[in-house]
Amino acid sequence: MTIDTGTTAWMLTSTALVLLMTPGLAMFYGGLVRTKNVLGTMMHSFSAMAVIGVLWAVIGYAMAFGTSRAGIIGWDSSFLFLNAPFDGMLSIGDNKCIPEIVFVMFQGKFAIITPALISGAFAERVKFKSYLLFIAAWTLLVYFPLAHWIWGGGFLTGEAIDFAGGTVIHISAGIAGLVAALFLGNRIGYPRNSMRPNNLVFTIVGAGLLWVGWFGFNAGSSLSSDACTGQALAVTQIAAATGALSWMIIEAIDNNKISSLGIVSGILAGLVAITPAAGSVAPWGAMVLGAGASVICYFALKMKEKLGYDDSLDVFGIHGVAGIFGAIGLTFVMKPDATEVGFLKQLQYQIEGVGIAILYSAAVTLLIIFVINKICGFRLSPAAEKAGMDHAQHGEHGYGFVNLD
Amino acid sequence: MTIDTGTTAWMLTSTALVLLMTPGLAMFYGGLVRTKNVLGTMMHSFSAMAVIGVLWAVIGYAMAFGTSRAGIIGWDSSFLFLNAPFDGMLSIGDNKCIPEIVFVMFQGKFAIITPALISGAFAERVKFKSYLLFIAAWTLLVYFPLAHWIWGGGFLTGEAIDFAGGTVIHISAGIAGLVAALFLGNRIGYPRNSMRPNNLVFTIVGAGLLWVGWFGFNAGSSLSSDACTGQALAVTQIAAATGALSWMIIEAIDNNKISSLGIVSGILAGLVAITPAAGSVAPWGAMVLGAGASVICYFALKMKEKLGYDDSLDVFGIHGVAGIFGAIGLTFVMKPDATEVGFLKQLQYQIEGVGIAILYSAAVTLLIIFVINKICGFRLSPAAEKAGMDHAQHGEHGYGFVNLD
Amino acid sequence: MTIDTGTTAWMLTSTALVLLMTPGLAMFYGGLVRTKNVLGTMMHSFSAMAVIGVLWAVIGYAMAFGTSRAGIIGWDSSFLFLNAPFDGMLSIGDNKCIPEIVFVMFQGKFAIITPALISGAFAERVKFKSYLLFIAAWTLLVYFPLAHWIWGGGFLTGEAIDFAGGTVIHISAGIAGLVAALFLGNRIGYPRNSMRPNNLVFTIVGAGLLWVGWFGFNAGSSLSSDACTGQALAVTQIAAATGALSWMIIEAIDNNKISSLGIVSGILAGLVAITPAAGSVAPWGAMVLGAGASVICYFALKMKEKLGYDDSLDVFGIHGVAGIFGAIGLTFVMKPDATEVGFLKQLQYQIEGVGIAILYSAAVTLLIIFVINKICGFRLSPAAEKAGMDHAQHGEHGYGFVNLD
Amino acid sequence: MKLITAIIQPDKLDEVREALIEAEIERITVSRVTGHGKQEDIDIYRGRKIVPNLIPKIEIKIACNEEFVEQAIQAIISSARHNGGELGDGKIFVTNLERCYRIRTGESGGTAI
Amino acid sequence: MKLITAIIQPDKLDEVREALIEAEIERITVSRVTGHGKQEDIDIYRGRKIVPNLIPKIEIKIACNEEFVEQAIQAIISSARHNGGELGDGKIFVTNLERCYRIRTGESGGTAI
Amino acid sequence: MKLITAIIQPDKLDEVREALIEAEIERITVSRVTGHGKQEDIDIYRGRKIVPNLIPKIEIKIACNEEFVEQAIQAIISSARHNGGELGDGKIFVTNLERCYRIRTGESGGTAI
Ligand SMILES: Nc1ncnc2c1ncn2[C@@H]1O[C@H](COP(=O)(O)OP(=O)(O)O)[C@@H](O)[C@H]1O
Ligand SMILES: Nc1ncnc2c1ncn2[C@@H]1O[C@H](COP(=O)(O)OP(=O)(O)O)[C@@H](O)[C@H]1O
Ligand SMILES: Nc1ncnc2c1ncn2[C@@H]1O[C@H](COP(=O)(O)OP(=O)(O)O)[C@@H](O)[C@H]1O
Repeated sequence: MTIDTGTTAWMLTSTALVLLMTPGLAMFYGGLVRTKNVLGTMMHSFSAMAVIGVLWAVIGYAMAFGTSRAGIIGWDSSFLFLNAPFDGMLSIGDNKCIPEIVFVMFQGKFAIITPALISGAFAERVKFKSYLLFIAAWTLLVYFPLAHWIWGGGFLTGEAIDFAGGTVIHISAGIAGLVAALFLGNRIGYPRNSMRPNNLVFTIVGAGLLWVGWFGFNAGSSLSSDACTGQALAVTQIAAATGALSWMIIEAIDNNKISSLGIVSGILAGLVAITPAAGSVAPWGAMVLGAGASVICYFALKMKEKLGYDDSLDVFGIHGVAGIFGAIGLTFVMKPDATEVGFLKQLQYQIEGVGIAILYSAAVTLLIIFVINKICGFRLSPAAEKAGMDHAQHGEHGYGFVNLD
Repeated sequence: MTIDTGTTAWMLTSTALVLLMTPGLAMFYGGLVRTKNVLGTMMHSFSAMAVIGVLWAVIGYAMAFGTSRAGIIGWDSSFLFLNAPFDGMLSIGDNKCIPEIVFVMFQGKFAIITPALISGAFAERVKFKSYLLFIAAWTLLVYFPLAHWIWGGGFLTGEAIDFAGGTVIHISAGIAGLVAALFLGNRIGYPRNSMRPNNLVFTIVGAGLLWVGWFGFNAGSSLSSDACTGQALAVTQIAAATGALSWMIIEAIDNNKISSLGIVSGILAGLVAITPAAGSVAPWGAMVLGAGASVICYFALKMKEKLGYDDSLDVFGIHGVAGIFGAIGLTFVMKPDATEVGFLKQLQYQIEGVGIAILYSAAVTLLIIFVINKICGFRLSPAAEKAGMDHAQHGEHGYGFVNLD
Repeated sequence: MTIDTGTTAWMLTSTALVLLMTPGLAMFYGGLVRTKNVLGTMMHSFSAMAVIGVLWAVIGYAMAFGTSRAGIIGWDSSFLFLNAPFDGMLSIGDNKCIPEIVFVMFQGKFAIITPALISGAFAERVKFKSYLLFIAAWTLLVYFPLAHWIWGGGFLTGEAIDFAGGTVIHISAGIAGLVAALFLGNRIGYPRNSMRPNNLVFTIVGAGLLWVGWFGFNAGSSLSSDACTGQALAVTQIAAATGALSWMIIEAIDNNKISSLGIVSGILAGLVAITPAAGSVAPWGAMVLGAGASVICYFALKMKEKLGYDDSLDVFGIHGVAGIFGAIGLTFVMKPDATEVGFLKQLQYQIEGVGIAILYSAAVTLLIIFVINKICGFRLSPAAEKAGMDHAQHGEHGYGFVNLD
Repeated sequence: MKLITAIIQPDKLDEVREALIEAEIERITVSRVTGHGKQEDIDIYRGRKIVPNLIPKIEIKIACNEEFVEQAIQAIISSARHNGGELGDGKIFVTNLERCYRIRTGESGGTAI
Repeated sequence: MKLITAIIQPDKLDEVREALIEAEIERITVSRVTGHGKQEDIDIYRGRKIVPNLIPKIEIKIACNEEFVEQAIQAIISSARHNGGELGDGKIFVTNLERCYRIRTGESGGTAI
Repeated sequence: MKLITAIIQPDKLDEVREALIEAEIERITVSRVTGHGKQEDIDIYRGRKIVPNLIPKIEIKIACNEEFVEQAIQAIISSARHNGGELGDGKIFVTNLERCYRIRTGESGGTAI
């Protein structure tokens, strides 16, 4: 077996691109909160790079991609601290291989961004140290098992199609966000007071970086550098563009004004919906998924207004909803050869996968939050919440220039 | 024919890099306008990602790279919705190929950024919906044909040297910008009131992203991952650096102050000038083009002051002028083996190419603007222009933190 | 010999990633200074792209990687203006090669970022034109020789392990910064008045870009696209994450508050420490280096407080200290096969390398500053320093939107 | 007519506005200021504690007729206090307002407030 | 001497300044404020209409001698109106200015204005 | 009681604050404003010199009892001047302050300053 330097190059690049998504997410979320919480919100993303970055190397890869124990969880003591995988090789067919450590790093980035995604649901109101505990526990108890089940040889592997993590990442994070938002309750003053984004300019650039990074996310998930990779990139691009265009049209009809936050919300909805499907659909299918995701997310957000809960940055409303839509919807638009078990069976697999992810993520998330809340409290004190996370918890101010130097 | 995974990897990377240019451009332009228009200006770039992203997949590739019909326009009904290209292969010589869909996506990014470039010329004063119509029509009627003529097998293919789009992209966009700026007239208060950049910090970072993205733009255009690619990257780097250094020197002489906007203007001038030439010059040639572009653009901007028209963000002054300079100037500094027809003939080809692009772009742009203006008006109402695009058209404010949350 | 397109692709990508670090650094530094100096600080990085970008192509590569003259300096007149290297090939073993020009460009980016790093030490108080002179002279007299000695065939090549530039880049820049800060003296008002970051939000994003770019920096330095590359990327990632996590823990213990600047400082400390070691350690070694670097840098910064000198953005405190720690510390945690000369001998080599870099950089930097100061003055006039570099020197304001348009 | 200028802590803005509305005072002008008083507010910079000289505050300006002055002041005092009064809670200044015009209509005096 | 404080809409700043200059009033101080009055200003957030509590405004401060007060006020009123007067067009407040100093020269009183 | 409003150059803020502290005036409120006076301040935009209409300034507000007014004014005038007085150095305005309240304690009058 020889190393395929081309595929290795693309996988290295994809790893860098997916890493770029975390600062991108920090910008996206950071711009949407109020000024007094901008740093704290960005730290939710950056601290995930630190905590989960270490956790993944120590134990995560072993749990997700170690030898499957009864289909429930992976384990290989030689995988701890990446001992064995550091020098391993991963066959990619055709007597070619890539270094296993590249795959480890690529997957590690997914583990980092998933808990960071959740943080948008309870933005502006949690204790930072409890948050750190939460993401560590959640990744250990929810993400690693789910990744193992669907990708790592667990009991769902080979059943549900989940090309780049619609179920493992977006649905699980979306549901966890919803549960956390409901458990923790609304921000003080929500929805009575208007809570406007402190820096939409920043949010838009963040969305741009997310789009760029998503090419690594989806096209990297093919573990190749060939037609399949190009196709994954193409449908990602097309779904994002269609999602954005659709959201613009909906807004134009509904409001007569097209907003910048609308465009980027459409981009995200399209990107999330195509994530599980990036290996299974043709361009027209990507358009259907992108457009559909925008429509359904738009109305999901309207529904949230009515229900009045405070999923602050719409983690469930975008990632959860578009993730579910994409995972199930792909069955209706996939290429004929994308499944070997036929439409109905595949639909069943997809619904099963989604259902399990929802139930499992909801249950374990609730448990984790409940325990952390008992031990050290999860929600900020009202005084700290009013003063803002940045000053109260981190002793900093995001925009020094607004005040005087 | 086997797929060359290395070349494919670089083309995928280039696609991501060129995509990054559009957020980069949004930052660059967004920082230069006044606060009240920052979001609207960024949306000009982001909406191009949506509108042209879809248009390219539906019909654009067919028109630009379909079988040439009499050298005028491409067409293949199997190319609609990328049906055939999705699974196609593209030979890159040596019995090697890359997936055609990768090339399609790479080229699609060029189609996106071109109309976004134009938007700087009529910044701060157009209706968003008319703008959307404009970029769709302009891409259909100007960009796709031009791309076909010069790259896609049309009547100029194989004549004018245009490595990465000096003519197709920068000249056509620069001229379109000039025509639009003249047609629409000056912003209210220009040039009497000073209209200062709202966020130069942002503009500079945007220029940094443009430089990085340009590596994909130029070095990706070689459709290879070998010496030719490396050379294209090298001359791009050198021209950008020389352009920046030259602009700094000119400013130091002319004003005794070197400005940050000067450095980034020089970077852009150098990058634009090297774009058509990236496959044909040696490092010293890149230096000549970079330095020359800065000098000529600097004086073009001074001239604009005198003439008093409002090419707001200097689309013509930088992209148009440096593009023309690069396309024609390259003949004087190209490597001996860069042409097979000799200096004089090549110079004629270059001038022809530039002339046709100027005339065609000017004429059709004027037509499109005229028609759109008749149908639904292109320019904002004075009240909306004074209030700012962000609030009047998009119902948003870019920097919430400047006001109170 | 055939070109390995995969390795070439990764080296091209790495070049783009390392270029991205310079805008990243501009954001990082730009956010940390006071509002009135934000543009001037960013220009320190961007002007390095211009000045060193040209210098490298003209003469730098010849001096660093030309035929070694007595182990002291490289020289090949055919290397001037990159004449010969433009078409050369570089063997990477196995009868494979990559285009030499790609290597030239990759290395050129290192030459650009090194003087830009130094600029943080004397932020907010130097004349821009003197700064331009300084970086040109410093790169010619310090960087090119050092790079030659350690990488280019000079008298240290093959002795000290310096995978991606811990000694050549971080130690030399850190020491130069310290010398310059001591020579130029404290900013007016330091440390009596609080000088708070104008835009931490920006600084954090800059750190994110630096992390992403560092993948190119370290993993590109393997000049390959195989297991060694992946390992370099992996230990880079792990050291950064561990560095960040460690800094968070120290802050939590020492202050009970975890700050965003703390997280990013930890990221940088980890990245710097792993730079020389990226080819020699296993994941656990990366963790040790990352954690150790954070601890030692944290206390180095505390020490600076006590001593009262004004290394404004902690170039010595982070790059110098972590660089020295990494270069020497790697001997204690390296993989058994990382050295052929045994632990003690290698330790001696490392200490020698570090010592020579420190002495040489300190001496020559002092000389350069002294001469420049004599000729045209290095430090800003007090009036200009109080008014701020942006307005006094560059005639610009970073955040127009804070005032009125 | 009087012009009331109140300096308060930023996190109290919403509460003060609500209290004013209850006191039937609906028109106000608000701006960001920074202040220096007895309060200290510690920030952290790379492990070092820094005491900024100037702390962000909010300034509220209210023009009102004499009969509303007392209730406006009471509304602000009671809503702007942290836990019954902490350092940094702020100040209220009252100056005389000689004339007042509504730009929209051009009318002036007490009805233009 | 009087101190005139005008709250106007941001888009009218240029016009008001020009009108003042015509009225021979050249020295002014301007700042960003946000205001709450009768005007409503709708923003959109993910499909939802939000009515912000505070709307961006511009505050202009002019110190001037008695004889210029009337023409300053007239200049502002006539130039700051949208279409003959709309909600949100703003207010003008006049207070008494007891003393005035020019820092450059140290001179005080009417000539220091 | 008087309310002193000083408009100064941004780079003089630190010095003025120190001078005030020496004059035993410790409580102040500061804000960013922009001003237009006799001073011109040239910026460069792509090779073109632009004269902005409005130049960044700092406004300092001090409420103080009568006996401190004179020393406050002297402290500002002497510390805010560039080289003995340059265009743009700024102005000081003094108005009458009728009432003053400390929100923390609710006390009013001269002791609440
Ligand atoms: N005399 C004054 N002049 C101007 N501003 C003042 C004055 N006193 C207080 N302030 C403002 O009010 C804020 C709160 O004042 P502080 O001194 O903390 O209150 P206290 O008087 O209750 O100790 C200060 O930050 C400052 O902005
Ligand atoms: N009594 C007042 N006190 C303080 N500010 C006021 C007052 N009345 C109006 N303003 C300011 O003027 C702005 C415009 O007021 P608005 O109520 O829209 O005008 P109108 O009185 O014509 O309805 C408000 O946003 C507010 O900033
Ligand atoms: N009459 C005034 N009304 C309001 N602000 C003023 C007045 N005069 C001066 N200022 C403020 O003071 C600043 C400095 O004024 P300037 O005209 O440069 O001083 P000088 O009177 O010494 O020429 C101006 O930018 C403006 O903000």
